[in-house]
Amino acid sequence: MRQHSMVAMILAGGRGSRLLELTNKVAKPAVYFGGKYRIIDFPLSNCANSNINIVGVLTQYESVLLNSYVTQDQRWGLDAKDSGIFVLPPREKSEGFGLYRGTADAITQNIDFLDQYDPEYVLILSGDHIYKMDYDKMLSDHKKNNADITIAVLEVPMKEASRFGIMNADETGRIVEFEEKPKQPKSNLASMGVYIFNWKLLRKMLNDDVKAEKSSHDFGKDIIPGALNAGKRLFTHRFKGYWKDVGTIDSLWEANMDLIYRGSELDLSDTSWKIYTEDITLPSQYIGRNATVKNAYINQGCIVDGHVENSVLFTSCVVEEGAKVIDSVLMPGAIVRKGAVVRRVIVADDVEIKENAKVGKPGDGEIELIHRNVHA
Amino acid sequence: MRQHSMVAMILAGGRGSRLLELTNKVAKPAVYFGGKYRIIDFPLSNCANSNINIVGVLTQYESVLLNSYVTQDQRWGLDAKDSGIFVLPPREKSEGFGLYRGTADAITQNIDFLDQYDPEYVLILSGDHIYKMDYDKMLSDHKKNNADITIAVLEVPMKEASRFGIMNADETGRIVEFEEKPKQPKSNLASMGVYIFNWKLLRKMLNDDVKAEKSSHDFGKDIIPGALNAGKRLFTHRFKGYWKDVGTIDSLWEANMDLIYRGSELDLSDTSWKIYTEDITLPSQYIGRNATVKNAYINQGCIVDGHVENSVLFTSCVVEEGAKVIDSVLMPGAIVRKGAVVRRVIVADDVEIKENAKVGKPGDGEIELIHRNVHA
Amino acid sequence: MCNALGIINYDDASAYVEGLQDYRPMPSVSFLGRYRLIDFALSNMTNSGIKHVQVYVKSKPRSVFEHLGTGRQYNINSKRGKLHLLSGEEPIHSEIYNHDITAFMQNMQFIEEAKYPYVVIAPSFMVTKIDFNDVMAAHLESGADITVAYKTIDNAKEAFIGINTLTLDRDKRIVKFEKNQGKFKNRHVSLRMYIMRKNLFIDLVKLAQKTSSMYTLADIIGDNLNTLNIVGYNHKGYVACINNLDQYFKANMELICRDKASELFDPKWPFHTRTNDSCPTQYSPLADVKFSTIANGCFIEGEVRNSVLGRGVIVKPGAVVENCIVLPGAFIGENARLNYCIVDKNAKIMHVKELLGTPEDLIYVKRRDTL
Amino acid sequence: MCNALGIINYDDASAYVEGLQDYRPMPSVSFLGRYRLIDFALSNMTNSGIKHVQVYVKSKPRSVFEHLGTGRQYNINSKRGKLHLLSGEEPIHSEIYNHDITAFMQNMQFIEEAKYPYVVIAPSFMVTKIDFNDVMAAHLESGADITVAYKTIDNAKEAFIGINTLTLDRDKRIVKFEKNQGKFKNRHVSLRMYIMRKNLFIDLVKLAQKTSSMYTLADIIGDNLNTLNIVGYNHKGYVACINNLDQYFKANMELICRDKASELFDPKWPFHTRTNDSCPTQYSPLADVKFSTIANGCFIEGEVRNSVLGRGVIVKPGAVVENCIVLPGAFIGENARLNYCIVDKNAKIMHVKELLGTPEDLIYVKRRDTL
Repeated sequence: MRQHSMVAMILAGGRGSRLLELTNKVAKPAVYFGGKYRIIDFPLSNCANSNINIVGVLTQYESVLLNSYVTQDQRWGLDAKDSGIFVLPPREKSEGFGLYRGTADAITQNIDFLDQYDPEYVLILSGDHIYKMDYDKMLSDHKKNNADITIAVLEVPMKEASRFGIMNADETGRIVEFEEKPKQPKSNLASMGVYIFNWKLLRKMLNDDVKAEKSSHDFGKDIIPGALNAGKRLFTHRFKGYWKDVGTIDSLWEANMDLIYRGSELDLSDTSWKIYTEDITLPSQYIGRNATVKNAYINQGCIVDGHVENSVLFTSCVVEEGAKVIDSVLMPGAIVRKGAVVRRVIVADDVEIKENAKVGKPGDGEIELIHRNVHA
Repeated sequence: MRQHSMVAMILAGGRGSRLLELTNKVAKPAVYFGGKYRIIDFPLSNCANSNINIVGVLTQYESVLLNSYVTQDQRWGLDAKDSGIFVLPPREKSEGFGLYRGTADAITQNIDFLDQYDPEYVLILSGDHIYKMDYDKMLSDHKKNNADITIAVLEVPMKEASRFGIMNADETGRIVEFEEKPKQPKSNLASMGVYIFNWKLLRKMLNDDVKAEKSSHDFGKDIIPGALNAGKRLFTHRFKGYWKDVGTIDSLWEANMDLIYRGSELDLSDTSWKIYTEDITLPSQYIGRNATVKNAYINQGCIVDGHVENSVLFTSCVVEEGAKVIDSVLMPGAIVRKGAVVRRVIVADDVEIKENAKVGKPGDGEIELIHRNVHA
Repeated sequence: MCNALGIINYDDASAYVEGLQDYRPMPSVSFLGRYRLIDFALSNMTNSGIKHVQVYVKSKPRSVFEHLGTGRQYNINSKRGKLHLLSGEEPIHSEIYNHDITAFMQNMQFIEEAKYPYVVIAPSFMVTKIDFNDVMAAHLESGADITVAYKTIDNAKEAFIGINTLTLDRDKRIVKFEKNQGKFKNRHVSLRMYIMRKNLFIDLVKLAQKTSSMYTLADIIGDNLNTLNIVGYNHKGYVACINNLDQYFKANMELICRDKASELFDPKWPFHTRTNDSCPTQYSPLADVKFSTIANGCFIEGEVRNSVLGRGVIVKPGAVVENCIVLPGAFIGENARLNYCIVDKNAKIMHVKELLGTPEDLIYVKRRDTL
Repeated sequence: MCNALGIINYDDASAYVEGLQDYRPMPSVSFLGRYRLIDFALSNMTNSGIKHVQVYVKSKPRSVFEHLGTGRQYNINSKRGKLHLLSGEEPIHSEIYNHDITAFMQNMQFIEEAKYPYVVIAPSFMVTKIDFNDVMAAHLESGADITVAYKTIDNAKEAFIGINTLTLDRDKRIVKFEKNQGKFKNRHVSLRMYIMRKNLFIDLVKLAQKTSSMYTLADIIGDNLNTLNIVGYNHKGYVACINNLDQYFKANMELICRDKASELFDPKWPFHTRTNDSCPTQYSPLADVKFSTIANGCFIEGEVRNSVLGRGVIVKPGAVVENCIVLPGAFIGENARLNYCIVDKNAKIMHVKELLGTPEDLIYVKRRDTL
């Protein structure tokens, strides 16, 4: 069946500890973003919109919520007969039990899963990134270039290039060199951690890698350089548009703020490339008689009777009369009581800012995460 | 929502090593049974038919196939908005990683999963057993008895009772004593490993058990005896009907044979309690000009032009002209070529019995498992 | 409540929302920005544990089919349960014969085959939260042949016009049905929700057909007040009877208010609907919104007061939307002023700058119209 | 093939399966024991990668709605793709106006809104395996305005009666359409499958309506052989044109044969259908079955020869079923002898002991009948 010519594998095992208490009980891909979404909605929706039917999600750390979240594959339309989202945690085998030792090892341990579908191509994704991308177009490039491996790249400012894995490509887009976080970058094309592999080749490389004693079993450190050295055909696929790795509280806040300007590159109102997420059974948002709402991004179920400005309100937040929410992100169920003032913070889900309490401060300092109730 | 007043947890981590090569690459609950089913279809279908919407499946050993199988929850109708089948393997937590150390520990490690649904009752099941049971009726009993724990029991022949966990109950059904494999059984009411717990009580018992150093973290060995000692209200729920634990090749063969007599207690043609399974896209079975088919149970996609007698043929088996299949079970895709004779065996999936080859022998000896192609 | 077949009955001539209903049958009329009317009746049934629901659709079934799908979003198990959409399968020679009894007769086979001893019947135009387990419990306790849910109202002069009022004796037995002509203020009004044994229901349907080819279910129940023990069930709580455009408007408006809304919306009793995967609503620096209910996916740069906005509505700078119901996908252009309007789906107010209705004289803008 | 809207067209007057179709429209006619006719057309489309399919249903849409559901079993992604069931939304004044052009006009909005440059049109009564990617490739290569799939047959005297035959010039351009009257043996016959730009399709539909209110799509295409470049695509492989009861019978019978069946059934090109969760079929010690196709869930204690048995058919001891099509759920009682019969769904042969038809004179037993 041509249905499964490309299977996607999403690496979603990361802990994301720089997101502090937000990842205490959930893995990073399950962290909330954008008023109603979780981060992993982006790669999953991209897959659905790119006509990919089979998606494996490789989990490891605190995955109960993530597992039960992605398993509901109808959210992304991936519930047709020959479609599905499959959670792939480490498991016990007759030869014993092993955690995933690296990104490549996570795929190696699931070769049997991929063999079930016998795809021609495997798409490797990260569960941590926010972007809209048509993987089908990338696959067209891959085929056109007769490539062994295609790596999605994005232009970054030259001065930031040394924070990324940098691809040096010739004029045809063929990669001639790969440098992980180079001190003197030769180009500004950064790898997005999105790879298309010919499955037969990848299968062989993984089976070799698992035996290599010095390998750290990582795509960026071992598999890609190895393929380059072996003279394989590696090509870049240029991505233009919004892309963000929300690794810290600051960058998570920033990415949310990016949304409140219509005309933002990440336009979530574009119906030709919808981002799908959990279907919430709640009435529409209510804006009260005393509310002032300016420059805000607000989701269903919210009740706003106070002042909301430059802020993102997730599902079911409450901002009472006289309360002020400025330059902030309120995660689902957050409550800001009468007279409270909230500024430049992320309020974690179900946290309550009690009457007349004040959190955060103006200016341009670091963004604070409020993860416990705050009293005046 | 009253939807989730009872959540089911299916223990499906067992390896089932007495099923030999059948469980080399799949966990026991995923082993084939009954012409088109897998063993775990039975508890899952029972749940769906008993109006249970949320089912957790606790996996550990070789679970890729089992995970991707049960995740397709539309097979059991459990794909409504607030329904779902959730795979729960061991996972990494901030305090480290641990395999499931026992049946009770598997639940303990998923208390957070259960807390998401906050059920009143938790139903604990095994993924290894073949039977049709209305858990809703069992729950009615549980409520009527105002019980803390209800245990489904079945009458076994007295002489076999010493192989089971035996419940000694008073005339009201209240359990006064529990004996694991007693040498001198006082009753013939054997535990089926099907428990209903009040979730609050179980939650507390599990949290205590995890700290108990001597505990083996097992329902039968620790939790149930502990609850009895603590004076909790434990009641039996009498089950009548077909029940089988297919732990060995012989018992798996027997259970399959039980099906070829209509009027068998396990009537799979009863449309009021259907067993749901994978939806296979294949045409109907074909019985050829030279076929003789007597006393057989044959699934869609089979092509039979030889002699089939007292046998169960799974999906897509082929029995060529002049071949004989007697007293046997052919698992999906098994092929019996011209002139071959197959007797008293289980032929594993996709195995081919080549032309004129002979496997198995008449009589009443042990059933052989044919797991590799056989030449004449 | 696994022992009852749910039946969502035809809207009939007494319920008609002008304008809106030209494009869709009653069950798919948009309500409160993100719902369709049928969401309430169907969620009440599935939340009550009813597994098998038949929805009777009078005409133009397409929109209902697409909205309901297989019923998954209402928690109907696709294997054990069933959502059955039924409409007249035979051509109807005249609209006067197109009523509930005809539809039941034409689909009698499916009613007979359903293996439940009871039926629970409800219409799609009564917006309320009701647990049919409670009605069933009352039904079993009273030993009635039929239990009819009713509500005691004090605005019968304006609302529930054309709906039967009940006269009850002291045992709650219904002794008289009378159409509400709007003459009195305080009445007990039927919610057109019935519980009875399925066999009795079938008998009544057949009897109705024999009696007159224009008889409805309500008619035949009315005929049998003496022969059957028909008892009222007093349903408390919010009910909106959406049987004309004014009541449609009024119900939308009054549910903006949190106090009213909280009588209908209870987190433990969710009203399900089909998701549209809209993003959150965006308020520009120019937005000025007060006392309104706003669905997802809107982009608001203008002023909105005392209004209900459906999914994906766009309000451009300088526009003023007051006392309006704006259905999904509508566009309110720059500087347009709307008051007391109902703007249907995907309509565009581009060129006209003023649409000023009054509470007595609402302006209705047609679906996909560009003004 | 993500650039085409799929349209499964009305059956029209040239396709009518007597008896069976009284109870259901063409798309839901049972075929080969476990399929419905529409499974073939729809699977061909979704297997070809078409994401959005409109199915036009002439009348009695309920059974089609229930069979297809949301299209999930045909691999239509419920978010990105769409299965749209359409039927005439307006009352049709006379059956002669109830044809495909009327239906397209009434649903023009949905055709216009679909964002695909091409349309792929196919009927539900042609049973075949066809990859529309191949047809599209030929269409693009030839530069034709319309590509019409056809088949070259040598049994035009019996089959494809009433279907258009084509005359092709040496460039495969179609120069003439002519109804097959059964006069000749060897013909090129239209499969009523068309590929063209959506805009051209819309223009043709509008033109047809202007030309005559009885014009069909085939008519208007026939009118434009000179003005448009209309090219044939020679489809090889098995095709059964199920446009009357004899052809229905013949197709079922000939597909018992493995060689024929393997021309249609290819593991890489699955025909999807709605599962019924039937258990495997059981053969008793008394069963005697040869050269037959048997669906799941049957229980066979009698003799079956050269027959097609649907799901859940019961054949009691002593019964003999020969050259028959037995539809799902039928019951063949003890010692009943059936030859050349079509037994419709859930019919019961209890009291009658012989039903002996002939190849020329098939016996049809009505749905749910007890004989």
